[in-house]
Amino acid sequence: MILIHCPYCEEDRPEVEFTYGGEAHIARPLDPSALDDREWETFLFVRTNERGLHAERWRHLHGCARFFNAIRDTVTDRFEVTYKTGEPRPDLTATTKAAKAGGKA
Amino acid sequence: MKRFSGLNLFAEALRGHTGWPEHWPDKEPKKAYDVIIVGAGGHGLGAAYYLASKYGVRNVAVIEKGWLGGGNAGRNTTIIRSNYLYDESAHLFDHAVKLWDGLSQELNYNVMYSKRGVLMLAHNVHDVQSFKRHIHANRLNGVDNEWLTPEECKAYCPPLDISPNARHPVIGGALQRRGGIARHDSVAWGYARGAVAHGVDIIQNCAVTGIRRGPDGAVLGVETEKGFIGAKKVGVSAAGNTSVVMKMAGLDFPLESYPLQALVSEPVKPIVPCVVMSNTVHAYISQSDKGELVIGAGTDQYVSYSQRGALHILEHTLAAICEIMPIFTRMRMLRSWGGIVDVTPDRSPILGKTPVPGLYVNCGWGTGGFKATPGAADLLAYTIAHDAPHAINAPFHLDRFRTGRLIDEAAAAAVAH
Amino acid sequence: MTGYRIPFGGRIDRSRPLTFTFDGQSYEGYAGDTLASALVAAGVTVFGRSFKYHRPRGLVATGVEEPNALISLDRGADRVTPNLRAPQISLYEGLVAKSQNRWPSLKHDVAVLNDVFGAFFPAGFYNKTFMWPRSAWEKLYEPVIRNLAGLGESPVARDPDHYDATYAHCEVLVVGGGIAGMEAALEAAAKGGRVFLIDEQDELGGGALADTTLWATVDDLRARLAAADNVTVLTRTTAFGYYHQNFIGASERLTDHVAPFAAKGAREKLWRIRAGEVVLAQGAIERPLVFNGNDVPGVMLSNAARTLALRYGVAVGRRVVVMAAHDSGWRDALALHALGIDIAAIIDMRTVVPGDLADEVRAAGIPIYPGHAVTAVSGRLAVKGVTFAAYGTGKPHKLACDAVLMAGGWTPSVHLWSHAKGSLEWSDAWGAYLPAKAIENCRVVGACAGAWDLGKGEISSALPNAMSVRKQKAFVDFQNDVKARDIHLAVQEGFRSIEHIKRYTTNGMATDQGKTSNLNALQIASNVLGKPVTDIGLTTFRPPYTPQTFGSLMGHHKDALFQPLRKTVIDDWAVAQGAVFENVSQWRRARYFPKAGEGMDAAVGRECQAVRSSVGIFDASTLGKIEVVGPDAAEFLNRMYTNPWKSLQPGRCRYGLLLREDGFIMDDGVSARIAEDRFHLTTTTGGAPRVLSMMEDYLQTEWADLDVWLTSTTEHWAVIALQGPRARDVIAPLVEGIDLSPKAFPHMAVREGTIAGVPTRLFRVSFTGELGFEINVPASEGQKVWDAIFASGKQYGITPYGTEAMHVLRAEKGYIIVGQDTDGTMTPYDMGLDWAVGKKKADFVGKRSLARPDIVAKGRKQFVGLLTEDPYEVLEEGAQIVVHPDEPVPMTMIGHVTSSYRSTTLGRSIALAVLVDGHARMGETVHIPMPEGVIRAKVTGPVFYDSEGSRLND
Amino acid sequence: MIEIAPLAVSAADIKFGTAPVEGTILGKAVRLSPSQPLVRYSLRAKDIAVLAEALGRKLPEKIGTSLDGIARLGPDEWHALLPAGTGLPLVEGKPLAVIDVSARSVGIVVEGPGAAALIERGCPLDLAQFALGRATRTVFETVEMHLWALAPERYHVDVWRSFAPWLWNSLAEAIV
Repeated sequence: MILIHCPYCEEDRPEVEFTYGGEAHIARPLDPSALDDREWETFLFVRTNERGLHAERWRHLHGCARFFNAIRDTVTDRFEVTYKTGEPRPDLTATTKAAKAGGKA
Repeated sequence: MKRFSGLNLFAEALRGHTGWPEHWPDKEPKKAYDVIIVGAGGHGLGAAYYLASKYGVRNVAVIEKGWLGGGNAGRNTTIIRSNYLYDESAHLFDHAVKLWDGLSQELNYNVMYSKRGVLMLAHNVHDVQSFKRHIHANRLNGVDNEWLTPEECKAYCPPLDISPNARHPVIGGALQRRGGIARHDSVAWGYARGAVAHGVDIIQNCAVTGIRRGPDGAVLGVETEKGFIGAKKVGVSAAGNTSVVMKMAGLDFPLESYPLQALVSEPVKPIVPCVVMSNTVHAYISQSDKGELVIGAGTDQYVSYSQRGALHILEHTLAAICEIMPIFTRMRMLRSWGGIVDVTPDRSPILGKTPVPGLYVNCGWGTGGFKATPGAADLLAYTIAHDAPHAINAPFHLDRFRTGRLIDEAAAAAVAH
Repeated sequence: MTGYRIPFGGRIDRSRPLTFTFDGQSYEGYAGDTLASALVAAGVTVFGRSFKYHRPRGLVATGVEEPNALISLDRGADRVTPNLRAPQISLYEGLVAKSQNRWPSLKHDVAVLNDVFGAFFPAGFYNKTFMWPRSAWEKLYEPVIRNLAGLGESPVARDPDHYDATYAHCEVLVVGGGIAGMEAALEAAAKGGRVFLIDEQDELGGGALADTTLWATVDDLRARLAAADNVTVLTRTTAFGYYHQNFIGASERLTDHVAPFAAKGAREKLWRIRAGEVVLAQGAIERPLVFNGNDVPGVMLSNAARTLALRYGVAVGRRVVVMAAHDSGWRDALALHALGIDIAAIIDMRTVVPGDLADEVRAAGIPIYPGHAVTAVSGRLAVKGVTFAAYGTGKPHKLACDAVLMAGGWTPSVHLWSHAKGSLEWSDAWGAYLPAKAIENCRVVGACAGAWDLGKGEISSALPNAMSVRKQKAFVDFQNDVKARDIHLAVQEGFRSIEHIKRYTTNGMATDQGKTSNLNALQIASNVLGKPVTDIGLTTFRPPYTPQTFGSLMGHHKDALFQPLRKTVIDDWAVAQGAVFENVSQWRRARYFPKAGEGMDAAVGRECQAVRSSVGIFDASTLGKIEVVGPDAAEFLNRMYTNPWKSLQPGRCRYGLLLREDGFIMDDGVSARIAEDRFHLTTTTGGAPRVLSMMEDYLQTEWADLDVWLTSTTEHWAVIALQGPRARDVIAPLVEGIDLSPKAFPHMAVREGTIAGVPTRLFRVSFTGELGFEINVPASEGQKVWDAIFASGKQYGITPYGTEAMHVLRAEKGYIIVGQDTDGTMTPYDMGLDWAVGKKKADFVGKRSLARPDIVAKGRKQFVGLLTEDPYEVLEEGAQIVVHPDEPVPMTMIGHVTSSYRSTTLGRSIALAVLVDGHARMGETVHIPMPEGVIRAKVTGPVFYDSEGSRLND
Repeated sequence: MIEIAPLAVSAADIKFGTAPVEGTILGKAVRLSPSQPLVRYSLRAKDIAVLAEALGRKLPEKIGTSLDGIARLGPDEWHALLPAGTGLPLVEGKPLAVIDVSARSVGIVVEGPGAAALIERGCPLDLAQFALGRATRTVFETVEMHLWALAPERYHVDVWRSFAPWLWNSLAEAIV
């Protein structure tokens, strides 16, 4: 069972309190009707499925109930960093150390 | 290839089995092939076998980053069935089941296909409605599937608890008698041996690192750890790693890879005579020829390539098994392991051409790939050989996610694969 | 092997003799014995039969690595446990043990024919044969194979024991209670945090329990651990799996070591431990040597003989030969010799052995043969003697003996380390892999870290005999009967990766998981392939370390506690009324209320009639409810649902339809605007969590700017549906603060007031087509209000109805049930719900998907009614519909029956269905081919009753 | 219409406790009892000041802590657990939400030296780190609950009504 650092509760909490929410940073288009079928398909279904650092959403359902984002290595399942919804995806190449301090893998 | 038979086994026994040749030789890649299959699992090896044996394409290589059969082919719970709801799925899986029948003889390799029946348990009215819908659709599609009362379920599978005061009482079941299990490793090995006998090269420990395309966008071959290998046609059959390979060709795919755990018990004398699945409690069980209870768990919730599952999934799975078969609480889990399954948005596979000319794909089988092995392999081979899908796999085109013609068995039935 | 009890020594309690039986024969042992030690002391040599060849097998080890001595323990008919290892079974008074995998008896097993004809069953034999005739596989070969395979017999009775589970947390977790582990625990304890020390044996001490010179140290360490109040020691507990972030699964065995009548409480307990740091002190396991005849009962690990002697006071034989490739065998020989056991010879495969050790052994009068090896063992059910020769070739010598001890060196136990994905490095000195780099916060101490002097043995990858490997019964994996020659054959047949070799030969796949066989197999494969071991790969260790019961993993989720069964506050009342229930998602709901002698049809018919003619009462509490509050509440709902919400006035209700973003119907329900900024939503029973979760997702991550909040109120409200022409009359005397007149309180309105003195949100809504109310009251008052209404309704013949009547009543009106009439592939247009889609809305969840090419194309299935030609014929739900009943299989199916009932109201059957282009097929006749014959039905609209809705508005 | 065999009414038919259960766990005394009737409110606002002003109460600032019967569960969520008879205003027209959920849950009081051990059987939190005054949503196995550390060796567990019998029996089972 993974431990996940909730950026709202500011503590590590057990995986069973959380639900996985799929890939992060896929914003719903402001005007879906302006998208053609291919673009809409991409929004709905196409995912990076990254082997390595993956930006993804989690929800601390049985905790603060908030959605938040995380960068997790899908090869090791190690969380590099978690951050609040709305914050930009951290650039881990520049801030690996700081990120790890926050992520507490 | 030396023929396998009881007679030859007898003759070899007398001379210390010194005459058995290797199943497959280690090959260094040639400069180019007519077709390269990426991924030496059952599906990939099978596709090479059918290309060479059935569709006349003999200059074929299968390239594998690890050892052949080391992915989901060797990590699954070996369930075979075809009682799917939609015409498209029923035809697809029944194509496979028909090939399973007689596969041992065709390959001259006993894959131990055992038609012991797959029994799916209904625990509530919604299950019954859904199962009956399957049964009627299957009947009109020529696929066997029949309704059993709780007492008939118990008679067919004595370890079941059909007591009405269970938390999830069994109120009936759908049985496909032609369903069953097979020996997973043997399937990969049998196809490998068969493919080699038809001239296919199998190249293990050779990861693909890139897909080279010409100025027109068409495939020219693959970059690998052992250098560039040319081929105008490349078929990708890489299960959980499909997204990774597709990215090499510049394609983003509607796929996500999840960990899926399974476990076996210590071997015991025959006790579970068939495959039992319960979607409501989330577990399935069969017994291997070795005597181990083979038990499947659900997927973990997050995307992962770690092949490292979580303990709480096993806890839930074994609680579920003991809910439907309470006699097993004293049995012991011997081994658990994780695989990576690639899942599409409608939980049906993608099997056909891709937007890149010369690149073909067979992926997205989720938790249900083993049962489809011969069918998927044959259809991938057909599609590559003809540069066009067979009628059976035509509906499983990538384009359905754009047009909306999804084949969503799970949404339709809430039945796990 | 003619074992006997040494008259002194050991850690057994000689003042407490115990009686037990094995295969029906009675034996005696002592408290502190294991089943294995007591049986060896009694002179028993054969403990079991091997998996494939059914060869007679003796005890090999005294720990978890034991491959042969697998036993069924019978603690009463409903407490039979197969496949337990004899050295891990603590003896208790009256213990009943049985051997396995033999018929008719352990000494005379018919299936030993497998061994006689073993030459025909090499590795992978089943792939090569049993293919003809085709049908014989299932009818003949497979059943025979299956019956011969398997070890013990599964339990067949329900297990009366229960199982426990807990989470636990500590700063340091030490796995392994040998000296290294105890020292690590004390060291950690001194730093002050919480420390757990876990060991699988009955007592702490590990390997030191087999070394009397260390007992004082063990006692001292134990005393200091007991005195440390921050240390939790768990014995009889196996840490079986190492999961993400130092999460360890461990199983504690609580009762199996005591007699059944004395056992109290849970049988086992699952510990789920989160540790800051994990210290692995799992020790090392001795390796057998691979030589011709190494599986004759009486050939065993050298350390096992030492443990039996020093810990249990049991000699494995009277005249013992030690075959060594490692110094530890020499030390074991000396220890046994000191106890008066005759050591016939030490035969060492190495040509050079340490001088001081050799001197000591010589001084004890033990003959030594360096550079020699055992090449054959005589005896079938017990060792009678050995043949040995100079290593590799040489003239054979014979020697009589009754036990052969193998000292092949040591394999560090890196199982948990590997679960945690720590890296391994090959050590030539150990001839094994040692832990290298950790991924988790984990370190390794003691023998499993490669500490101490247990390495430095000689590793041999060839058989110590010039004879062809094919002629030698030299076993690598005892339980699975894998011989050296099987590995040769696998390589010959092209299996070169160690994973392939493992799977082809089944080496390491037995219940001991290769604890004694993996390294030997690797060495042999390396030799045959002519490649260094490190080029062949390493099989992965997977949890569990040793087999663990399903029960312990299930923990307390047994029987009634498997999963919560959710019940409403009216459930007790329904039980008292004799209701018949059904499970709907997690809930139990009353399905109908039969009167004496009534079947379902009669009860449902009566209930429906009561609603249509007078009044029925229904418990709708399971409906999902969400309170949506905030200034942007209407805006939010407008974006979520297909229909418009901003224009809805406070006090009014609206049917809401919710799609997934892919355009398919997800849920529906009637919702009310309570105030300008407050809505009371309802969802389907099963859909409630999904809907709330989806709404939260959009609200939090897409539209975080909106000021609106969602709260589940499903369980706050009990919901009493009162339906029928007399519904108003029933509640009128009870309601205060609400004008119930049709004009003041029209259909699809909501009011707040009190009923029976309890605050209520009173909805005037209907899922039956009749005048109706849904009375929401706080759940704590639900039964009280229900009782008041029921009493008030008596004079009108108020009738409780269940979910089945509810289904019939709504079907008569053509109201859909999401999940029954829709299935996750249906759009609002398919279901004829165009009216519920806001045409003027620029966007709502799922709208864009409705414009996709295949969604607007012809040929989609659409929602219709069906009337069978025979009004008494009730279609089966799920039945498939065709146009041409005579078409051969596979037939072209155009749809299926989604709902089907006998309608008492209409005096005939009715059905709902989805049908390809169904809206254009009104009046057409379609066919439903059933096994018993084809049923004809006419396509109609889905509304069968009161299509004008006049009854609703009364 | 599907005819099925009737469910046995005994199916997992376990009841919520009406009387306290006392005994030990791991040798430590523990007592399980139904809590007194309480009122409960879900309180929501993005701005703590707006909510505090509307309610006329001081609110806890740190997520996972409580103050005078109100816990902060999340960045915009508080939960009130107050003695029966205490009412909070259902404020209208402001950027906040007050919802009466008094009847949604029932309370269980777990107290005694063994209280933490009893809860940790199914709750994966480290209760040694769960100081006095802490309050949070969490789980007992698969069932969601609110956990309040109200006094030394005394916890209040709030659970949705229909899950309460299961939770009560899961806790009571381990008391010997």
